[in-house]
Amino acid sequence: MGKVSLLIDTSKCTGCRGCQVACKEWNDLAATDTTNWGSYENPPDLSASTWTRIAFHEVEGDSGVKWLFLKQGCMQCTQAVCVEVCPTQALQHHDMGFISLDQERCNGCGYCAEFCPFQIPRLEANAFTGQGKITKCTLCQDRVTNDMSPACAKTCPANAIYFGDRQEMLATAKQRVDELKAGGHSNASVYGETELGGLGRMYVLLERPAQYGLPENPSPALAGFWQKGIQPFGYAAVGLTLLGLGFNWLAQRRNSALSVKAQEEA
Amino acid sequence: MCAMRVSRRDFLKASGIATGSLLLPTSAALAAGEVPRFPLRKKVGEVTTICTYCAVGCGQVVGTLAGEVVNIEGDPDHPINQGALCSKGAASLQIINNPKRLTKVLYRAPGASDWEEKDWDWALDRIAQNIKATRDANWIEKTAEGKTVNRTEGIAFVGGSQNTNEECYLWVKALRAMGLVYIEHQARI
Amino acid sequence: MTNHWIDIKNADVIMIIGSNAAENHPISMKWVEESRRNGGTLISVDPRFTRTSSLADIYAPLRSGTDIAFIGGLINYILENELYHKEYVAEYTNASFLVNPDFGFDDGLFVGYNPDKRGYDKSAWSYQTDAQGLPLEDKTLQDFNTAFQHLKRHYARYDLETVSSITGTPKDALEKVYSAYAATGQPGKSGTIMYAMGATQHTYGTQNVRSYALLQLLLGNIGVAGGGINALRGLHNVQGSTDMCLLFHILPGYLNTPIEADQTLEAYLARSTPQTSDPNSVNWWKNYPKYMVSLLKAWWGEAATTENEFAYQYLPKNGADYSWISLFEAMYQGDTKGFLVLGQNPAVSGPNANMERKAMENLDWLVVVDLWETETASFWKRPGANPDDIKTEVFLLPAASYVERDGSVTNSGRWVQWRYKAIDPLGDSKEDLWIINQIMQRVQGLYATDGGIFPEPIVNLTWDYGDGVPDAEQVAREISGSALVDLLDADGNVLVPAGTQVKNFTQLRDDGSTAAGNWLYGYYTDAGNLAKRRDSVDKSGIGLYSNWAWDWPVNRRIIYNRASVHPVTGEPWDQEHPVIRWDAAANKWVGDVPDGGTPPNTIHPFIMKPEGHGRIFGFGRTDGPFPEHYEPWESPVANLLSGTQNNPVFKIWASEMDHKGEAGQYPVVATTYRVTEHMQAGAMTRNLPWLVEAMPELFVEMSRELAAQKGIKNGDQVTVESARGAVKAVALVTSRFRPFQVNGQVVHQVGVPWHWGYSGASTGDSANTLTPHVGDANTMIPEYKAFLCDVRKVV
Amino acid sequence: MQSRYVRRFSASERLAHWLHFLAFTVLLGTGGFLYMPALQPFTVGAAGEAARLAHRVAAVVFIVTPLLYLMGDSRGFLGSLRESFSWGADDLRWLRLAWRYYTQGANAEGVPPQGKYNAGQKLNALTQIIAFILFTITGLIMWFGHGAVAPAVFRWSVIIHDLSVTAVLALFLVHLYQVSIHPFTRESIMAMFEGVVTREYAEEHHGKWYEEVKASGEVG
Repeated sequence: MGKVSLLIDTSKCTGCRGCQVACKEWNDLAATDTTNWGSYENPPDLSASTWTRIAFHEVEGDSGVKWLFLKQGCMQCTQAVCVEVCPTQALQHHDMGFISLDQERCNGCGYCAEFCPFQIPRLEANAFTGQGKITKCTLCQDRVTNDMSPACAKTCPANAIYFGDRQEMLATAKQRVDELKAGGHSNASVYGETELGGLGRMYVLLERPAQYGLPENPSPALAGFWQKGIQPFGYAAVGLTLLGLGFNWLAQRRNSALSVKAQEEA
Repeated sequence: MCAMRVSRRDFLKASGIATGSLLLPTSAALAAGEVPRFPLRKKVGEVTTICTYCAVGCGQVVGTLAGEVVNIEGDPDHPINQGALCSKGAASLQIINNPKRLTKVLYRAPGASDWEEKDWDWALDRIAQNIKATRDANWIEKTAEGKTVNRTEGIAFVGGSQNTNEECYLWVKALRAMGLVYIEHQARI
Repeated sequence: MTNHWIDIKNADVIMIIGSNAAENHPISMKWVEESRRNGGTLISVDPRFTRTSSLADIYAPLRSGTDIAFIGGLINYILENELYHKEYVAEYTNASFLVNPDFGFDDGLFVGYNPDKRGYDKSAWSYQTDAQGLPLEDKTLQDFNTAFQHLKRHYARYDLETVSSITGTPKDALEKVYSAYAATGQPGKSGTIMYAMGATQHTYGTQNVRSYALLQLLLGNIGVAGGGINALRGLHNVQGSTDMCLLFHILPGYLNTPIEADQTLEAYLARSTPQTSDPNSVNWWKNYPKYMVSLLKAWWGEAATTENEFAYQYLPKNGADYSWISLFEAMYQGDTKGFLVLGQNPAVSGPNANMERKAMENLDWLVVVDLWETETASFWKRPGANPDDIKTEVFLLPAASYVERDGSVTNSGRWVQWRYKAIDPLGDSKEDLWIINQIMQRVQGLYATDGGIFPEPIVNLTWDYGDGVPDAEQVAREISGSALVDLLDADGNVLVPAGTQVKNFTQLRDDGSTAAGNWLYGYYTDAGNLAKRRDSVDKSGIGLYSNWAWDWPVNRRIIYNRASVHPVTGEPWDQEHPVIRWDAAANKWVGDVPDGGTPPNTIHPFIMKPEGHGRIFGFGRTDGPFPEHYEPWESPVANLLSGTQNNPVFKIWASEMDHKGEAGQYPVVATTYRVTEHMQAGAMTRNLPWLVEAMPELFVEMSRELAAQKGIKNGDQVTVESARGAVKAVALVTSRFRPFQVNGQVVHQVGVPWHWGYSGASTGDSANTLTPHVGDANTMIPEYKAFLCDVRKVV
Repeated sequence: MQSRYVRRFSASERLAHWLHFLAFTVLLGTGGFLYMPALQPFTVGAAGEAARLAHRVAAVVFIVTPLLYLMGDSRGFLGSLRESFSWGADDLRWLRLAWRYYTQGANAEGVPPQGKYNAGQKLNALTQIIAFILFTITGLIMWFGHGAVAPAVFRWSVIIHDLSVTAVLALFLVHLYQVSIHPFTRESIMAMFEGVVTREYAEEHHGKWYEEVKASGEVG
């Protein structure tokens, strides 16, 4: 079956934060204590109890001020670093194209949180024992595998969040970007078509990704190095050592036999 | 209770519309069990209502379990919001399940520094007595020029925009019958 | 709204002015986006660059309180460039009517002004009429005395330069807005105006709205799909509570409250029922007696007889303005002893809140019905108050939430929609119907047993809702109306059998044979409860959804829709978005429920006006037939257009707590507003953790320039102070607010949301401690949206 | 009468060694769960949480043991440290001829006599010291640095931690082989159980040291 994707059209987002609250409502996530820090934006970051939120970016340009809103959350990468580094398979590629999370399997190692190029998964663990479970947007894995839209997509008042077949989402995104460019938004682009093998959460951006705080060229960073370099290297090093020791044992036995023989001969 | 039941089929059918007319994975494929499913966290909703915030009048579905509300989300069949809700509407569940909700009649005696709990009967009787006493003591039957006006300016009323039409109507009817003229509400301010 | 939410999608141009729809009516953006998807243009006019502005194709900043200058300039632009819908203006509006030659205007004042009374003698604000009393017309619009020529002369003064100097809007932004919006004057094009409290909360708020109406009439945008003048109402049933008329001046269905002069029903009806001698004018309000008598029968039943004027004398007669501000001024003076508060929070929402809170200290008793312990309920223990000194007896009654009771609510598009009870009320909380039923039964009981002054209206009141929770549908049936005896048609056939619901208000009668609590609300007929209808299929093609719920009046989704078609042919101006169309073959209208079902070219479209025409010349208002720019009560600048600084008509109060701020001490313009995440006075949102998390604290938005001048950094704690109070808030320093260039002077503006108070989970100072106790000249809506303040950093 | 044995490790040295050994093996095991996909069942859910907790407990022992040793027996600790850092021509030569030493024995041709630790042991000790420092720093970063340090710092910590374990594990295996399997050297394990080695062993494998011990008259 085909992959699904979210498509977030930032040119339509009103920053109402319906998605932010609907996510909490469906997933039973608690509110956190916040203060106004000179912005509409709150909570100030994703967290164990905030899986999606709107980041507000005020940008001054030649044509006046712009207020850009970006819905943050799991990018559902095809080349998913979190899945690669997860030792427990708590994070897995789901057939529908998102990264599912089974908290029962998670042991709280937090590698996914640290290796994610978008810093999406969050671990709120006991500082001493390290005990905790990873959290992240699962694309409402219970809803989408039961024929429903994710809570955020369903609740979006402005039709800024689409959900559906990824190829169709991509076509919609490209068409929208063409429209925006024709309307004078020369920086409009699709984000997520090819990034990390293609994201299951794509954006239509009005401005450059950096203006929304998105990495221009997200990469798995050291995750590949770790998984594909260091670990095999470790096995090789240990294997070679054992091999060396084996040779050594054989060699000394041969020498010992020779020396015994020499003594006998003497 | 006479409640509009939303069939699951209708709900699912319409939830596609709610996402900007797009495009759920075909239910056939899912029904065939091709992908792992996760059980739904909660009941979506079976009773319809209208959001209690602004006057767009968005439809909501309310999911209940054992007499408690477990979920409120947008009504996908509703032509205005098509399943959508803003941050306030999406937070509606916390209106119902909220420790700050009043659950007792509270009374503050003149000069008292705190509330005390009372029962309804006591409070309602006392309110009715107050209304009568104040109305009768502040009754204007005629103006200085002798025009019959039959009103009281001693009692004022504000409110209603949070109420249903039927509630507003009964209040208006009762208040005017009691001779009140200071009747105002949110529409003025 | 003349139109409705979904209809926004049909608009070619959308002007959101005096509203921040994206933040306060977020779902409306679904339909704004739909319009834009089809090539529509979105204009946002706001002092501050808002979440709405962030989506707009054109953004124009304007200084708070200068809408009339802004729209006046647009009217002038349209007239100068002849961009108005000529046929529509000539046929459907009173532009062609000749105005009394005595009418005039000079230096900000219309003819007839009396400074001592702060009022107008409006006798010269009238039409010239012929012997039959019909207005004289010049369809060429060229006569000096036509309303059109008056209009032209009036707004000729609103040239681009002057408007820009008043509003502070850059000229290029003005031109962009004007040219985009004026383009909707072309027949077949539509423009809609979405407005809210940014328009109404001024001492000339009604005239702000009038200016929009005028504009829409000129462009032929009233009655058409994607047009209209659309008040985006704030609360889920503020439309219904207005229709039910929990307001001092009206009774259910917008019937006048009797005043002292109305000593008899006859006098009352004579004053209230408009007359016309124009056979083509429907003059709908000619039915006034039917609606009033039906109301009286609904209320007093058997006790309402022809002999006793249908119990008309049971109704109190108003002797003054009893509107909100007056109410609290009276309370402040100690004239009010008892106070009933139903789901409302005046301690936070009323203007000059310090005064309104103080006023409540004079009460003997207070009853608050609410879901929460509101600031109003706990006013006696508010910061700074000493409960020992406050002798008010307070009852706080726990009410059921919206999913704990049945009933209908009416949205801004007049859709009456049913809510179903999902669970029982929490704890000891009770349904509102139960509460009012219990109170009224007990009051009735007291008067029945103990007697008292003038008990008849109380003991004779039809009040038969049982002892439990009253059935909302029973009340709905009473509101909608029924026949008390068999209603016969002209031939003597039974039209409506006794005891059954009437089809709609056209079956109501003035002889006591029908009862209807609110003639406008015919939502419960023999077909059942129409508010429950859920047919989500739209057959109209323009999103009317005529079988979803029920819309007043008579399920008409777009009102004044007879103006959406050509007067002679009945063909829609806009063939793509026909609201109604005359089907000559079938000899009937198809589409929406027409405003009058007679064939084309038989009636004037504006059936609620006795002359049947939209009023370019609008003599009904207290403060002038044309909107004229005045400055807010508190303003840092002089009126550039005339020597009349303020609206000359609104009432100025003079208690010791009614202070006026001067620009010397308070140089900064301030406005109040709402944010998406909170509702009104906040009880419904400040107690919800998810919403508090998203928007935790009171803030004040200001420009970088003002912040620099005041030494304020983003995130600083600051004090905002007016002549009436001060609030502490977090400074939100932003490029979204810009200083205004007003006639060569820099005017700074700040904005404060008004949701906070001292009760609930998230507390903070109330912005309404800053706002003045003055209101609009017509409606008395307070001037929340433009007043003076100063800001300083808390050190 | 001259004893057959020469004292090689004090009780505190032995205690420290075995504690460290214990901690290391626990760390190795629990860390390995995260490292090796084959061991995944041990990492999932509660088992994994327990493993991670054990890793932390062992890490504390691992870090604290040398410090306790330093406090309890600073002379011995510093002496061993000094020994590990003092390298001479014989050490380098020994290293060149290490294969000969390990296949033909300490008396093989050209293998120079060694001090208390031979060059291989010194190399092991140095690696252990460096790895200890890296383990501690990167481990603490991974333990307490969640969300506090830049992701890159964390990521590099994981990599350095793993590289360190690779190096240490290789030497650990060699060490284990030496003291338990290799016929020439396995006798030396006695030093870690009883604190002594035979005079013959000392003379043969650590000639220089044996001479020093003899000269100091401490040979009991």
